[in-house]
Amino acid sequence: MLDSIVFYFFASIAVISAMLMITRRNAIHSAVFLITTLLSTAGIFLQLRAEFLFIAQIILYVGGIMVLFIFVIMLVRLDVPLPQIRSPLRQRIAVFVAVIVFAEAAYIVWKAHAMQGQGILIPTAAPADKLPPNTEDLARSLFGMYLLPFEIASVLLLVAMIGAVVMAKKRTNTP
Amino acid sequence: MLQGALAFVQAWWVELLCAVLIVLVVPLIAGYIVLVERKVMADMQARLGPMRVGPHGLLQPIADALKLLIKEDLIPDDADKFIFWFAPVLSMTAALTSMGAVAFGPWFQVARDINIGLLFVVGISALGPFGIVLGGWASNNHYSIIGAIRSTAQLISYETTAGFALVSGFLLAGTLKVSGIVQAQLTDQVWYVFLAPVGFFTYLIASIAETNRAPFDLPEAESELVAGYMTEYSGFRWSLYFLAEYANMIVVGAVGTTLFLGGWLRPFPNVQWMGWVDALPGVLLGAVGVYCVVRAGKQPAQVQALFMWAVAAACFAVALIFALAAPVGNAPLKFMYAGLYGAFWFLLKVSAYIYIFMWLRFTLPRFRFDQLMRLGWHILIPLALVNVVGVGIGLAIQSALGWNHWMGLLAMLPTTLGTIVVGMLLIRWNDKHAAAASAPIATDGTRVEDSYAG
Amino acid sequence: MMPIGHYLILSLALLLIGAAGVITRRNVIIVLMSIELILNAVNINLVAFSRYYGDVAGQVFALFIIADAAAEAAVGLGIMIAFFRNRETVLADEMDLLKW
Amino acid sequence: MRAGGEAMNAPGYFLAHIWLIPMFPLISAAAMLFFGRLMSKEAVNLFCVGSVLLSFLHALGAMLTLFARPAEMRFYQEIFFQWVTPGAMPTGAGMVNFVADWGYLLDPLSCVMVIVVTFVGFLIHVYSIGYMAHEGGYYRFFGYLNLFMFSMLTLVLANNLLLLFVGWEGVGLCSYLLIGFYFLKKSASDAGKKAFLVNRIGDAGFLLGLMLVSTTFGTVRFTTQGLSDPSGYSGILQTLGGMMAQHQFVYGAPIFTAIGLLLFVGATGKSAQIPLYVWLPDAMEGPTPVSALIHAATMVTAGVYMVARMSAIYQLAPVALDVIAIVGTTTAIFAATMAMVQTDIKKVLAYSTVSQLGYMFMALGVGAFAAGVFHLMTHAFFKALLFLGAGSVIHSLSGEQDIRKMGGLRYAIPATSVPFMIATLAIAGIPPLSGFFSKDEILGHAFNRHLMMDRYFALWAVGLITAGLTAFYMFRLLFEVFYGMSRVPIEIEGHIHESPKTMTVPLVILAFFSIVSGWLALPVLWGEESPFQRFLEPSLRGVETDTSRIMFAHHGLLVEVALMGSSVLLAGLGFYLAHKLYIENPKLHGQIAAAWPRLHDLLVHKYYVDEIYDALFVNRIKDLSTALGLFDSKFIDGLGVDGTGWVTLFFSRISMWWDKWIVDGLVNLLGWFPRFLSMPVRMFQTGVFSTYAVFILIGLAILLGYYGHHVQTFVRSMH
Repeated sequence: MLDSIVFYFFASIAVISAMLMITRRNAIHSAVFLITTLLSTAGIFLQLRAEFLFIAQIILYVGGIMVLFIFVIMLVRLDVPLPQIRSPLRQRIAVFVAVIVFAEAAYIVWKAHAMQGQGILIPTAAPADKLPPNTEDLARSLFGMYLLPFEIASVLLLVAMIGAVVMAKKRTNTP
Repeated sequence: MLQGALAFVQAWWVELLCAVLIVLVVPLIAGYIVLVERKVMADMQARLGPMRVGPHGLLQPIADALKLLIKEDLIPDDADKFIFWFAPVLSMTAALTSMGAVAFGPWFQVARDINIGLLFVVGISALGPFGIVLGGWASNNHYSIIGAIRSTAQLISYETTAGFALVSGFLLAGTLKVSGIVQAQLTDQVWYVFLAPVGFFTYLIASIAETNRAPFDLPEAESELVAGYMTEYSGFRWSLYFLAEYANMIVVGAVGTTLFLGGWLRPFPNVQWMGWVDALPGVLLGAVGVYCVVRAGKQPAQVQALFMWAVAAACFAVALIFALAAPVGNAPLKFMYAGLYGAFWFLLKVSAYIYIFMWLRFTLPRFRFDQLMRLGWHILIPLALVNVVGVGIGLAIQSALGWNHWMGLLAMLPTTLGTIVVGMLLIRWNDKHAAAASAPIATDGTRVEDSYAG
Repeated sequence: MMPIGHYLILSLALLLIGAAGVITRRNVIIVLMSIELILNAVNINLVAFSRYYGDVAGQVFALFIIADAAAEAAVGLGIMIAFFRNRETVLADEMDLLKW
Repeated sequence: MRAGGEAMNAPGYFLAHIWLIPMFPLISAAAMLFFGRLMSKEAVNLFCVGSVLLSFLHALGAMLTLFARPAEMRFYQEIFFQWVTPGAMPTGAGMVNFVADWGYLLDPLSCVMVIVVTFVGFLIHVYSIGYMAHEGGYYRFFGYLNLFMFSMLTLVLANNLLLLFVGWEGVGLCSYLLIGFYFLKKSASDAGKKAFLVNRIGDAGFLLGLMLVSTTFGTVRFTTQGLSDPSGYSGILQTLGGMMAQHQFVYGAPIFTAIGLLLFVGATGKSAQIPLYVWLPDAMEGPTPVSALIHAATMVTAGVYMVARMSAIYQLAPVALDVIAIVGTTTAIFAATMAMVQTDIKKVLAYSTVSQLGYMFMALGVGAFAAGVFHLMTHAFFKALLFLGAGSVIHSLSGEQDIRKMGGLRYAIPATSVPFMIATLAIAGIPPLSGFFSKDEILGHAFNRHLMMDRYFALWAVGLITAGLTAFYMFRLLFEVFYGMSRVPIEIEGHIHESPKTMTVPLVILAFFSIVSGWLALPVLWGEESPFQRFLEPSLRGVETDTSRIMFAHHGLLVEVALMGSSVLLAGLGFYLAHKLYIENPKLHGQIAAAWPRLHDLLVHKYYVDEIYDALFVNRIKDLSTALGLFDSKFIDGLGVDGTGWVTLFFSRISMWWDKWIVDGLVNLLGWFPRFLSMPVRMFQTGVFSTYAVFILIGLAILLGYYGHHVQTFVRSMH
């Protein structure tokens, strides 16, 4: 009951603001709507009892990446709406195909639910109070089984950082 | 439907109560912090400060609030209306929401069994910058934007430091849960400020910078940018920003207190003969109540007298709870007692923490932006990193030698000293290179600024 | 607890919106944002399944995806700034050289 | 005796870690030469000096461990890995598969060397801190110095001749590098090259000797003593013993003479004996600590060490020994006479070094190996001291080296002058300082051989005269520098300054040792065998045969005293002369020089040896190379290369035409087809990524459609 209310609340916010995000002409507005989308996604994570991901989403995505975006937008002076040369053909195709894909996938999901019995396994969630404490659980498998991927991810981040610095550096600064 | 709602309230009334309390009380507290600040400033400058409204200007905040509410609130023409409206709300919301996981007392907490505890506080308060940067951008004014970007750069830089400092605390506590952290300090019989002094120190500095307080108050540096990101704001929205700033101070203070100063524990919680300290809160509140009663009669305006009476009543009520909890030992009373008692010590520590802010603000001159950035990136962040490692090593030694609770101090001592030495070296190195890099275009922050100023 | 299909549909919707954004918008920053959105949709899927199967691995991978998104954003924006500095544009259609 | 030699032979830490002794300098040398540029001076000091100190301590420990054992067990040999294994080869000892291993041998002989090298080396490192403080390439200098330490230690610790040769070449290289340290100065770099080339000549001889040894004995390992189990290993000493036992060779067999002489050629190169001594005086171009360490104390004595090490063979080669003795003695007096007239402080010391080395070889030549090594040790101390003192003088005179521009310095720089004086007394052979004992040992043995065979009388006499000359030129130097009127140019006079502590303290320590180190031979005074000799004896014993022992007559105490008296007398005479000529009336020596201009010129120009060498060899080689160069440029380039080029050009013209019209034509035709065919496909490649995204999405749609249509079948397939 409560669960589904929370879910629909956040889901609707997410979808609506995502739509707004890709339709605003002003980049800053898009960014704001993306932020709301991400926040509501975080809410959905919380509703899925993934507290750590909830906070990670907020700290990393919203607190880090989006601030970066807004920074860049201001830096590159995109806060004035760009001249939108419409290319109607591509847009129509895009929307059309997107709708088709959505319909197909929705159909498949529905079908799967429909043939619940015969051979398709629809997982059902364990009750929330049975779950192990999320952070500890996550940490245990992150630093146990997935230690190597973790390290690789850290290396990836390092590389990305250096690369970003190098590329964003003013040529004039580099002798 | 209604049933559902009722059941909900039935199940969660404590949390709801706390939430309501926070939302109602925090603005009040913020207002009074302002008053205290003005008083402290006056004291340090050998003045009296606000004296007119209420005894010793005790009612000044109320008056200010009224003024702000009835003031005209104007929106510049070129401003981006939607975001201009949206930004302050965002800041305020972030500040208040992040209070949700702060534990004022044993049960005095909204999100009690949330598994990420302090991270919640830190993360949500990390949304504050949006309010600032968006507001600064929306009001379409160079001062605002420069202020906004400055503050954002500053916040991002110093949140890193704060995060590492917190990590050192988490390592010691072994949990993220707020109540768990406090319990850990109870069982270890020592506040973690003694185990990880460097961590506390770095967190203190970082938190000052995070709340844009002097000497790091570049975003609203009157001498450079009129009022930074708040330039175009007025009236209620302005007061929202204002509240958000002070709420943030409370939040960082609360985090620091919880992690390093033993949360709601009284000093020396494990020492029996210090028991007399328990009597302190009740007596203190009683005294305040008496004072209010005495002064209530002398108020010029009816409203003021009324307010004084209300305060007195509240104080007496709480004092009563304190007094009765011991003899009349029924469960709800003890429950309330525990919460209020914890809240008392907690708020005491937080206010001490905030007092340090004020002290520094009236003592130190303002930094230059590149100095700020260098302090953050060249000294604090490396120091915090080293500190995390040091604490880890210390813990390893501790567990290897099987030392528990306060004997951990012995294990921590060498690593702490090592960390301090590293800090010294960093500072020396930085001084050596500061002259070379002291050109105003020294950091990203300033480069952004220039790309606008130019 | 509602069936998992809801989450799938939600993430599908977000993904398609993101894709549409990538296709229709010419402003590279917004395209990057759309990509973030797509990654997010994936995260929802992963977390939902990890919840429903009671296996934390999904969340681990969601974490990795977040880290990846961070890296991607940093590099992408770096490239974009460099591009902007040299070409004075951020319109996707004008980035058709495939090399510099 | 303790029961069970096991406990006695347990190596203990220091012997077990003997490989550390050369390793420390090597490590820090590597650090210097790779990362030294990045290090601060303090770091460099810490690294280099520290490493040498460490290896000195280890060497000390090893020596003590060795002392703890009974005389016969004072061998420790460890083989780390087989280094050169060419396999079976025919040798004098039949088909053996030759093996040169990388191993270290610590016995009394190498022990003495290691101690001397590390100790003096350490002191000189400390000294260099002060001396090089204001020079460029600080880390480079120390890196080379440490590399030298490594090579020298490898040389003395080597357990076989081949490894010794590695060290031999290593020290040669380091000496080259360090002589040419100020490579911007032409004279310095030339001196470096000279040293290198001259040494090559010697090394050629050495290499031949080495090959001869390996083919004769089938092994180059000196001995198998000290190995944990000698079975399965062969050593020169043992093989030689076997051969002599079954009379494969006899005492004085020509093969021994050949080996001895060839190896000695190497020795003359490294240890600056006639005819290859010419490089050493020029080597003084290098920084003074280098001269002290390499060209006085350690490297130049490598030859002596090598001969002593091969004493087993030399004892069987009387002819070679005589040659060595003659060459050594000649060098001694020859160099001494040259030293008398040099005016460059370091040159004087250089020639005195040559002459002292001559002494050592004389000792070896008369078969008194122990005496030679003894003099090597004492000489290492006082000559290093002399050089360091000279360096300190130069340092305090800010670079002045000409003794005619010195004088009266003894009050200005006491901390330098006192040790310098001590060293002078020591080298001049004034009792009871070290030089006296060691020199007296040598002369004594020479005299004993003379008692056996008259032909050795000349050696002894010349040695005695040389002692007098030594005293003379050393005191001359002393007086010129430290006594009499100051002749220092006025502009330098102002800032004469005593050298820093890092330079003076080593001087004091060395002075102490140049006094006492001779007392190891004290019992000789009452006619006993010197303990030093007894200590060295096990490693110099050689092979037991009826004929091979070199006989020394035993003379009574009276004769001993007479000998000492004579040498002291001559030393005193030298002192008196020097005093008369340079203190009482300083003009006199000028007048004497004027009296015999010929002789003086001859001495000043060092007997024109360099000129002769130039005329005989150097210029001839130059001519040859110019001739070859002409041949190259004219004939080969002119006719061969250019002609070929011309022909090629002609043919290529033809083939170019063909390529252009026929081959390329076909290729273009081929290329044209695909371009025509690919026209439609290229439409998709807009380069705009959103177009690609559209295609991706369409693909997704198609896939999903397919899947959704056949979803039942998929489900069936799932189980």
